[in-house]
Amino acid sequence: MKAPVELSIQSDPVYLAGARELIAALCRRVGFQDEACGQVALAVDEALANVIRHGYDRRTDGPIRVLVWPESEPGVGGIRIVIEDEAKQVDPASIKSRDLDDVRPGGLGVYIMKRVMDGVAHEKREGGVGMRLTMHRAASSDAGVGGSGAEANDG
Amino acid sequence: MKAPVELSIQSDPVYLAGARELIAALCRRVGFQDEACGQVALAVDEALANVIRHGYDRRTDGPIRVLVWPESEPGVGGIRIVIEDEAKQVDPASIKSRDLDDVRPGGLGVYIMKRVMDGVAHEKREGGVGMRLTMHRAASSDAGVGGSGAEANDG
Amino acid sequence: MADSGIGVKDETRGEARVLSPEGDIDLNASPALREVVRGVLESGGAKVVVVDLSMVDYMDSSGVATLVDAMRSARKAGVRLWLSSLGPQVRSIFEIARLDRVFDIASTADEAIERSGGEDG
Amino acid sequence: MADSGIGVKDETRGEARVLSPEGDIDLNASPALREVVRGVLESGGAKVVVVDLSMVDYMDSSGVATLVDAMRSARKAGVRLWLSSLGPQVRSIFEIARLDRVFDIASTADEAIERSGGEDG
Ligand SMILES: Nc1ncnc2c1ncn2[C@@H]1O[C@H](COP(=O)(O)OP(=O)(O)O)[C@@H](O)[C@H]1O
Ligand SMILES: Nc1ncnc2c1ncn2[C@@H]1O[C@H](COP(=O)(O)OP(=O)(O)O)[C@@H](O)[C@H]1O
Repeated sequence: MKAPVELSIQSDPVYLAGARELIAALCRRVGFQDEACGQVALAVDEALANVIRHGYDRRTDGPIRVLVWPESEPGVGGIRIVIEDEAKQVDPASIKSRDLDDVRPGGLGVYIMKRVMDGVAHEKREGGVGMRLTMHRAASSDAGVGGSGAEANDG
Repeated sequence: MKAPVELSIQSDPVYLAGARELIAALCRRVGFQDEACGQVALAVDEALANVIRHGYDRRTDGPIRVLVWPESEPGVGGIRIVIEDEAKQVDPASIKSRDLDDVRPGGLGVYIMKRVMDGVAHEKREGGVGMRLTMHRAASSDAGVGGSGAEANDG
Repeated sequence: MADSGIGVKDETRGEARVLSPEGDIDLNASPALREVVRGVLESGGAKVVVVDLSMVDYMDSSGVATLVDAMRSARKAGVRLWLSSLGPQVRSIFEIARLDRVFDIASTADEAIERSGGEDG
Repeated sequence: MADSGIGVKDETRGEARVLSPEGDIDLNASPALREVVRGVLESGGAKVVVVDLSMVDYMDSSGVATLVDAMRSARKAGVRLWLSSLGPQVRSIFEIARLDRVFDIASTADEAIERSGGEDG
């Protein structure tokens, strides 16, 4: 099904703020609380930043598409977001968060995405070029709630 | 030149808030003050509302594209916005604001767009279907400043 | 997606009715606001109705049109309609539309009620 | 488009330096913040540096990484680095990253300075 909302940007970090605000506004319409809207916007920001840094190696003219399915029908409320690029392909298994006990700059983006979304999956796009990231969160989700969640490896 | 930012939405008013927030965030990056960002977002909201009401007669599944060229290079700072639909074509001359002395609901959208933007032009798209609206505002513009501007026909 | 985009708080203060919409009043939310205002005007009773806009950060021309409509219906029904607590964006769209002098506008809902003599009756 | 996306206010209070970035600290703004912090640490002088985040409504992991970097450089330079005045979104990303206990965090810049003994020292 064609996405009811689709944003195409160049891989330039100046456009991240616009993408965040769009996503947060769509989440509000779907009935997410403000905090959850901010978290989903953060997940999209992290995903786009990774495409810019790792996919396009900071080239600012690569295409990125953000497809959004906001769903506010009772029972199936939530948001589904797909991010597609035309950057180099990597093994999806290599895209993973680091151990949080190792305090170093970086290595947080994927952890944050997994923490605040109900599902996060990277895959290679068909045709040999580009990656696709699919994320979703239910309006009823308790992902990202509280200071330390299930995924935080407290041992 | 391909637009660095492109938003495609269905002609459903639930998506207006997302479009406004995206535009306002892009305006901020271009160096517009908060008030000006809000005004450009308002102009886009009015333009999209007109496409939904007049172009698509409130059908909610018509495609609308918003193309944005934010420019923050010194001297040419500003934003250019093109809105394209696949709705019915009308004579661009018929798209005009009413006399403000006639207090009635409606007839304000086009007036607001002209008041807060430096340029507003409707045209028929090539191929017999759909309209195109082109608007721009310079970062240095004083459009929309103050309570009553040049376009207000005080007689 | 289907979401009216707006909630409207409805209070009675003395002989006045205070309606406080919450959220952006755009083409998405205007129909719901229109229904609520119409319902209140048709139900009779209140001689003074205040639309308190303190929780409205954004309004477009469809919101303005809804309020112009409300003002006309109120006049026909012999009800005094006030707007109160306009934030900067809302005030600016009324100014752009040059409707800031057409409406009765108060700083707060209570000021509107006081100026209507609504609490004394 | 080219826009660093951030301005950084730079004040000296006693022996402390207070840096107040203003705006979202995302991948667009982080490089500029990194430069400013590096400059201050390399210039020497201040024994206490406070990064006051009261005007930062949003931070992503690139901002967090910039501050982790700053903390390490500060330690090497023998400077005490504080963060102060974290808003809710900023606090929450530090919590998610479990870095809220790694940094010295104060409610206000002045509290940070006081706790460092910077104004007497
Ligand atoms: N879009 C992407 N394309 C290619 N590799 C990626 C992408 N996103 C993440 N990665 C890989 O996953 C790792 C973890 O990413 P992340 O958690 O965001 O931390 P960081 O980017 O700071 O290393 C990255 O170091 C990178 O190797
Ligand atoms: N996108 C559009 N397609 C067709 N007609 C339009 C469009 N936008 C505006 N118009 C025409 O221009 C008129 C003025 O529009 P506007 O100032 O927004 O006031 P209103 O929509 O309330 O009538 C409309 O009544 C309509 O006839």
